[in-house]
Amino acid sequence: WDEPLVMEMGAPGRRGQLFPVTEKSVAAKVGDAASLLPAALRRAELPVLPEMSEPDVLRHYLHLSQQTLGMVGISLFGTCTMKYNPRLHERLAARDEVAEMHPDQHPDTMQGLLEFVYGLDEALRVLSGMDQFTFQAAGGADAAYTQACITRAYHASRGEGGQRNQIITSIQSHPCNPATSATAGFEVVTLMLDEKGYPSLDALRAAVSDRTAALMINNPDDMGIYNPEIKEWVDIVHKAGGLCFYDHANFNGVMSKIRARELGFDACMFMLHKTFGVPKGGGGPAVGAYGCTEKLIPFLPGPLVRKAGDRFTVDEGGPLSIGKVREYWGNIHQVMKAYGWVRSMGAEGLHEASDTSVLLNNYMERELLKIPGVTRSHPDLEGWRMEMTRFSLGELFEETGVGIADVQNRMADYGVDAFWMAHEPWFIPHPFTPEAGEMWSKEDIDYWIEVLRKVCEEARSDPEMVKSAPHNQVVAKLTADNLDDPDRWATTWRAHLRKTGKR
Amino acid sequence: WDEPLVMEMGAPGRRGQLFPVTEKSVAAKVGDAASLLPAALRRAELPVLPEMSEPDVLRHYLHLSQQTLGMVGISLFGTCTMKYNPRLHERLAARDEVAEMHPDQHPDTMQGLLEFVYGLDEALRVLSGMDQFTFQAAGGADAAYTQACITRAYHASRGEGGQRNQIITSIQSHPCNPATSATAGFEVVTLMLDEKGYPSLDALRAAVSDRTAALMINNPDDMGIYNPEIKEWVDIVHKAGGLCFYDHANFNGVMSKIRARELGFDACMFMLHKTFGVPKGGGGPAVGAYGCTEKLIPFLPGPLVRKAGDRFTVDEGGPLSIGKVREYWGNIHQVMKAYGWVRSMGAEGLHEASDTSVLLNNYMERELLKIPGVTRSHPDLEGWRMEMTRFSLGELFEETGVGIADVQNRMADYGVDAFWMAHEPWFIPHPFTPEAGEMWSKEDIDYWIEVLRKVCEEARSDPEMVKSAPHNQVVAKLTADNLDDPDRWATTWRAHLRKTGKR
Amino acid sequence: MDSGVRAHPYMPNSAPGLKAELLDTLGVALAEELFGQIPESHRFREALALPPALNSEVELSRHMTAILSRNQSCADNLSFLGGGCWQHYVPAVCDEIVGRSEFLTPVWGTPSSDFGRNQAWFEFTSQLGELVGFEMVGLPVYSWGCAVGHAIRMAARLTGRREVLVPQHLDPQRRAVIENYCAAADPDKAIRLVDVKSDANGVLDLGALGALLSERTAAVYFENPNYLGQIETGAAEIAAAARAAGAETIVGVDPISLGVLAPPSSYGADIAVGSIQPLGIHMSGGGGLGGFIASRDEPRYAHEYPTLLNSIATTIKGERSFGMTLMHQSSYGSREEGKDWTGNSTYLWAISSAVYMALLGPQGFRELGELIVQRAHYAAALIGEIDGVTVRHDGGFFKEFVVDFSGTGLTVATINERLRARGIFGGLDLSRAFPDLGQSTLYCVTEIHSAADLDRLAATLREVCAR
Amino acid sequence: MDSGVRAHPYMPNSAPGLKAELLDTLGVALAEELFGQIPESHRFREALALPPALNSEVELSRHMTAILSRNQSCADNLSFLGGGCWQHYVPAVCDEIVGRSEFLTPVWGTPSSDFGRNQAWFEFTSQLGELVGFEMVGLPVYSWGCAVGHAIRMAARLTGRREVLVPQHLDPQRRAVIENYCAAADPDKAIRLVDVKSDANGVLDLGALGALLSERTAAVYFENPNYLGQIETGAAEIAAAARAAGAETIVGVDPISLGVLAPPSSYGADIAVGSIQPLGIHMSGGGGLGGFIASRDEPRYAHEYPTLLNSIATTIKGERSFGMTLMHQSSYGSREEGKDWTGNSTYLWAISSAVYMALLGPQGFRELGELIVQRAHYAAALIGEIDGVTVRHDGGFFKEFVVDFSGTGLTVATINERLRARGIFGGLDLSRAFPDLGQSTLYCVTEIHSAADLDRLAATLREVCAR
Repeated sequence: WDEPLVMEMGAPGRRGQLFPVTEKSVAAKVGDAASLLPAALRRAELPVLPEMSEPDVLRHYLHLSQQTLGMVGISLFGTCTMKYNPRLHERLAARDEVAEMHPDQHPDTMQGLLEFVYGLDEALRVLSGMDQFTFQAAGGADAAYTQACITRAYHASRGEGGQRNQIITSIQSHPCNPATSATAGFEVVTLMLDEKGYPSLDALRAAVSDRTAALMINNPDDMGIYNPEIKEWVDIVHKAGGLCFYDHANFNGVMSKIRARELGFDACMFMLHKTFGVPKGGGGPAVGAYGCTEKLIPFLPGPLVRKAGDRFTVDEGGPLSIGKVREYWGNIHQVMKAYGWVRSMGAEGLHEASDTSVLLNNYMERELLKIPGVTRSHPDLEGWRMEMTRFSLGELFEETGVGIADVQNRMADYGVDAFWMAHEPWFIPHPFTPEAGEMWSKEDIDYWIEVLRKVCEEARSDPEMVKSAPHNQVVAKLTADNLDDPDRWATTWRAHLRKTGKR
Repeated sequence: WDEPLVMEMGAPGRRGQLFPVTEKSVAAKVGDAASLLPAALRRAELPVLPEMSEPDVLRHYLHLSQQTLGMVGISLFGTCTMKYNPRLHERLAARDEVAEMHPDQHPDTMQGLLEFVYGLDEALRVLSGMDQFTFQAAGGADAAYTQACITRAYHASRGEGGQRNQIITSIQSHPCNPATSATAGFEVVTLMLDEKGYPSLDALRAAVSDRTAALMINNPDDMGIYNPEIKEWVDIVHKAGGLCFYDHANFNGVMSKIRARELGFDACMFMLHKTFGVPKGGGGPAVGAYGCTEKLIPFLPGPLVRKAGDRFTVDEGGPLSIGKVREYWGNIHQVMKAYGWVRSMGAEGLHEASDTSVLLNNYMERELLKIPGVTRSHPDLEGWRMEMTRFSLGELFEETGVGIADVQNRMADYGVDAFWMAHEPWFIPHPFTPEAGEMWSKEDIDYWIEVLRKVCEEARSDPEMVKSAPHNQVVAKLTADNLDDPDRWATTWRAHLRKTGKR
Repeated sequence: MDSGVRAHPYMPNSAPGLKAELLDTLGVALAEELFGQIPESHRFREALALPPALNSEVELSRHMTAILSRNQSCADNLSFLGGGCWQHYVPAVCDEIVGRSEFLTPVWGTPSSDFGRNQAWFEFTSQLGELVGFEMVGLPVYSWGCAVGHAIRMAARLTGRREVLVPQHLDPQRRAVIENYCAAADPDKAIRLVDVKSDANGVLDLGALGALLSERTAAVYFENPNYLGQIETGAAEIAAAARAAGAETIVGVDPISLGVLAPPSSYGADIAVGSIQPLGIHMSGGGGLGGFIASRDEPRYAHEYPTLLNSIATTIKGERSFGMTLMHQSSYGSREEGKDWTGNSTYLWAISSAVYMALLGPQGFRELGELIVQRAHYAAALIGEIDGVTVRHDGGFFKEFVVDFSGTGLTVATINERLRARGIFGGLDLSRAFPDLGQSTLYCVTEIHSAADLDRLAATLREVCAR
Repeated sequence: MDSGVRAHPYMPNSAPGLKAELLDTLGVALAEELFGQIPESHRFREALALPPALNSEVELSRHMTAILSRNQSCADNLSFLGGGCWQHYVPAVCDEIVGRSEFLTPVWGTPSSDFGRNQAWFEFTSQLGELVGFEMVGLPVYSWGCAVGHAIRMAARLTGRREVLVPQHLDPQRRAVIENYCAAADPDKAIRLVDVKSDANGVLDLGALGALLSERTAAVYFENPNYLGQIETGAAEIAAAARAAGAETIVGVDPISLGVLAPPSSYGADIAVGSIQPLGIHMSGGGGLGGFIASRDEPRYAHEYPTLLNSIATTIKGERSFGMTLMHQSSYGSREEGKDWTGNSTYLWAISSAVYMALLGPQGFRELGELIVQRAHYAAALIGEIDGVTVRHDGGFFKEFVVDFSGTGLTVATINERLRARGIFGGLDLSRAFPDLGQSTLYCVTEIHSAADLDRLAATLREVCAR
């Protein structure tokens, strides 16, 4: 489809949605609408929106959907596990008993939703060893922010609010950890990696002090490396008076194998849209499930669900609560889907999924490293990686000038959607981080490997072709034009028209 | 997607759907399944079906869906009005109150469905002047068959069963009219057209006799020609003792303008999947709404809905009823959608739709006839055509060797799905019959015209290219290999494997 | 915008300015002028007495939902209704796929533009062929009853004979459809149905069958499991006897049984028919019906199919594609000379069934069949323990079985009314159609009925049957 | 198949043979060996105390549906709850589009492979920009409250000031979120919220506001309509005063009002924020929330956005495409040096809103706005006629208004409980959050409430308020 922008479509007078004509009894009692609105605040000119019929709107967005590759192809988007999203859960979420629920309804009228919240809370407690979960955080980063806020409230409650203003993390942690810490008004102390792939205990010992508020760390990291000293880390931070937060974004490979509690953490976070089968929606609505031990429960944002007999009740949070990080319950319909996913998997299924994701990653690593030009981070580190491995195409680039983004673009031509490269900063050149997970068949994984092999060959035989990829997508790759130029960027059609002199 | 057949996919042991393990209490009481089945009738070898996981099945059929053009492009499939299918109705049909209804439930538990049936019946009575409708026929052809069965029963009830064994129709009627008549054991008398585009009154007078059981005729026909003598036709047949059935397949152009009753017909038929906004589903589930006057009501198949106070009751049909042409109520969920469509349109909307479909067709005709090589049937017939016009590309073929099927294939390259050519037999060479209807915007119609213009130009500049079209579809056109060769045809994978020596 | 006139959302050209523009192009003032072909005396000039338009979706949605709320569904109640439409579980993926706009809304295209849909259809016929054990499968017809009707007419054409033996205990709905397919305006063209009585085990009486077979017999039609739920243990004998008499054997099957029951091809059937509704299609008040016809892939049979036949084919580039074979013998190709007729059918359901069969696979069908057989027998066992209630046949059924309430002194109607008041839809009442069976009902048990459900049924029945 | 082990439907490689094959390839006997990096002392070796798996869809579906049946929805009841989540009608086309697998399930691709989604996002920002009258719109954030939090932080960075004036009557939920965004571990970094009181008309007291404005003021935040439903008639004066004090003006709007209400850009707002939930997104128990941030397209503002910014762009072939601008200033680009943070948000809802705005168009927004205003005032008029019940403000609201039950001698809790027993969810109880308003509730009336619904509400209220 050579699809126009919706702003360019339509014709005057067309309607895609009519509304009821105001009832005569209503109009008779209150008069016309204009008379009910303060003159100064009435809209003078109607917004410049398209005027389209319903079938035309539908068809336009059907076209755009078909122009989106996503999970219809193969997507091994690392650091953000791609999962099967059971369609049953979507059917359930479409029912009035979910879609048409107001979050402020009386608890007696939302016992079903509360049961899902409580049930998932129970399951995640089993999986983490924590004592209470909240699902208010509307994403993984928001859960990190929740931790930052709780850290703030915790130390304030102990009279150390002004003093403990540093949060320690590693350069390999997800950017949301330092970013949310900074937003919550902390100084961020970032530890660098040593040759083993994680910061040394000495570096940590040097970093802690009476200003230490918390440690926020993931393990394993995105390179598939597990820090075996993590218990010592937690001890060191605890002894310094700080809290320890476990960013469990990479939970998929270790589900049922390790728990935050046994490692000593005070809190942890799971991403329901990542590990628990909830669709990502191109970037949310998401849920960062935040769980903590007894000592932090008083600080949790409300509302929380409690069970009283066979009824569920609502606890709005006590005096120490941080209040809210987002209105209401969070993305509660996604909590329902995650609950369903856990129930369908059961303990054995979770165990199997973790096994499979690690097994497949190591299979992939073995096969990918056979491709000339592919290397991995920390090549000398022995043993199996976890559910991901950080690879590099630096050698290929040196040899051919074809970079990682070129390869990504070219792979899309084969129906393979983008891999994740690596979060900033990059430690190795031209990094890439595919994640096999448990939903892709061995055939899919073999196909993916084959596509990369082929593209690497193409990079040698016809580097220009790869550099100008994609060739089979809806549109070609972007120019190198500076999108950060204020005279060029345009996040709306009206800005674009002005900047290009068309309006 | 270079998509394999599902029969070629999967791996041993994969599962796409599990079922509950038989409860212990059940197994304890009845033993294992094998013991409950007669040994001789137990299946020896499992069926050779694919073994696939759920995400793989989903993805496979998503791929196939994306490889289907249909209404996602522009489809002016004539003689079978393409309509907008409101998505609201699909949401409603997915609700348990529709999807999980058994047709033999007690009427008290299906008052909602009965209300839709009754409500649509009422509306169609208004639109046709008939006295009762049934929706049991599962397609337009099935409604014609219903007529054939009722014709049989009607004459039998009057002691003329053996005698009245001829049904008269025109060569321009839809094939289902003669075909269902023949299936019901009638002789078919087919009238040829005269120069005005419809059979003459003389031809009809010559055809009727005391063997005449019924006339089955459409008007206007697919060429957009209205037979102004239709009232006389009905009179002649009635006087000869026959019934008159109005095949209202081409109702879209005359909705609200004419009715079966005023023309004198005893019965008529509407296609809900055609005129009344019900999705076609690539060929059903469909509904042929069959309506008749008082005198034929006793012959209708049951069940029928009656209203008693504010309750709806079920009438299974009396002693003269033809019984059933299809089990139960017919495609009752589609009846609901048609009801919703009529309610959303209202009298004014229906009037507007009829106006628009005729207006657009005449606009199209005007523009299409400007394209060199395009002619229309009965070129000298004056006046506006109805909602369709029968065109011909015979001149183009003479000039270029590019035939109508080639043009059809090439148009698909531009996102325009197939037009209908003409039902057999063809009166004019290389016919085509687009139908604009009311859902396509003027821009869509203009685009369609422009594509045809362009393809006609291509036929002159590069006929081979057009003849080898399509070029931008999933696959190329079929070879001229004889698909009717028993050594080649294969309606199943197992037949194909055997015939190609692979199994 | 013109005063008060609102464009209708379904009609882009109903925007007043646009319509005027089109009229101008044609040089007419009003659309009315375009209807000049229709004589004034034919015109209907009154206002259509329809209720006011609900052209706002918010109103329409509410109106429709309010009507729907007057239904009570088999999801809200515990239902044991079967007979010719069964409550099986429909996986969400089936709904997802048939709801895709690409499959839901089109009518017909070219083999290239409709490639994906045609492949899905081919996957339907291919998988169904594996279940029934036949190499030729047509695209679906309207229903099981219609499939039987067509198959009988095929047999009559194949044999030139006009008598068909059918079971005495046949679904009355299905039978009513078949009777229409067999009747003819010209009595010489009619096909006569002859009943074969059942024996004490609820299966065909082989002796009676043998006595009725003759050189007039075009076909023997029987079902497996039959309408009373029983498995026809004499299937092979019936087919052999029919063959010996020069008749065709047509077998009606519930395809969901074919993970555990032998395919009709294995015991001598010539043509298999049945319903596809159990294969991933919601009941929808009977809107989920669809029928199939399958046979050996021999020209003799192929040339009598009334259905569309979607064949694997090759493109000019050598790719695999799909196209219709033997189109000329359809009514589209030959009008009244065609084989019966065809038209819009239930092709969307073919796709749902294809998805269903692919999801289940061989192990799924086996597992499902075993589960159903066990649960059905469990239910029968519990019910049979109730005073005055008899399960007519001592096993040998698949998912349905006959329960006779004659011993309770109550009618089926009374019992079902009492059950309904307790949230249970009892079995199908057989007492009117088959007085020989007394106050009997046909109970249907599937994978949706847990042991707890069946326990509840038994307890409730015990309660409502008590004097 | 191994004895009794069934592959899980979500995991193609859990077929026993396949898993063994993979293990063989790696030369390990058990997957367990692959976890060698984890010290034994870290391992959790107990059985997970989870309930048994419901890995058959038929069981899972039933289990989930049974739980859901314990909810009572605003579809089954007549609800007047609003506040921060509103029951508007969601056109079926919106559901259809966001349910498409292509949009529903992916995470992120390249500008070429995700072209369609990026265009849909651009159509979201472009249409929302037309509604609010601003040229720069970010991709959505979690919620309105989060949008306000970010906007206030933007203003603080822009001005270098740390005090923000906010309305006294602000949604307590939204306020709780804002307070978190303004607090800081390091007290020097905190932003102080200062309340501006309302006047008798329920709008900001301009005198009080003027007195509070100072060179410390980073921004004035107000809403239009405000939390109590009133239209801020002094919007232009407030913005002018803020500007005079060197402060930014941040306006929170309900975008569904913008067919009839002036866009914030027109009365001097610098930054507009609000909820996108009313624009075609189901409430879903609060799961339908999403927030937006918009402003003039000036580098000064652009460089402070924490959101992703999806810009129109050009491909090497000159085609139109889309890409992210100013990515370096996000947390992905700059970790703790970035502007606040970003991550997964509510981007699927951006698509639903884009569809919604395209369906409505200018006339739809106008018509909808007029309908809501009229019905809300009608409801208020009826309610105001009930003895002891007062509508606090005499008009000047959009879709919500405050009803004070103090005169009935009953608490809001009691009244709402009585309403609930009659199938009505009464307005939001304001009595705890705003004791100054007495026994008040916030009633929300939208296009889903017909005149008959409002008549029923009034009649029922009259009944339950009677002594």
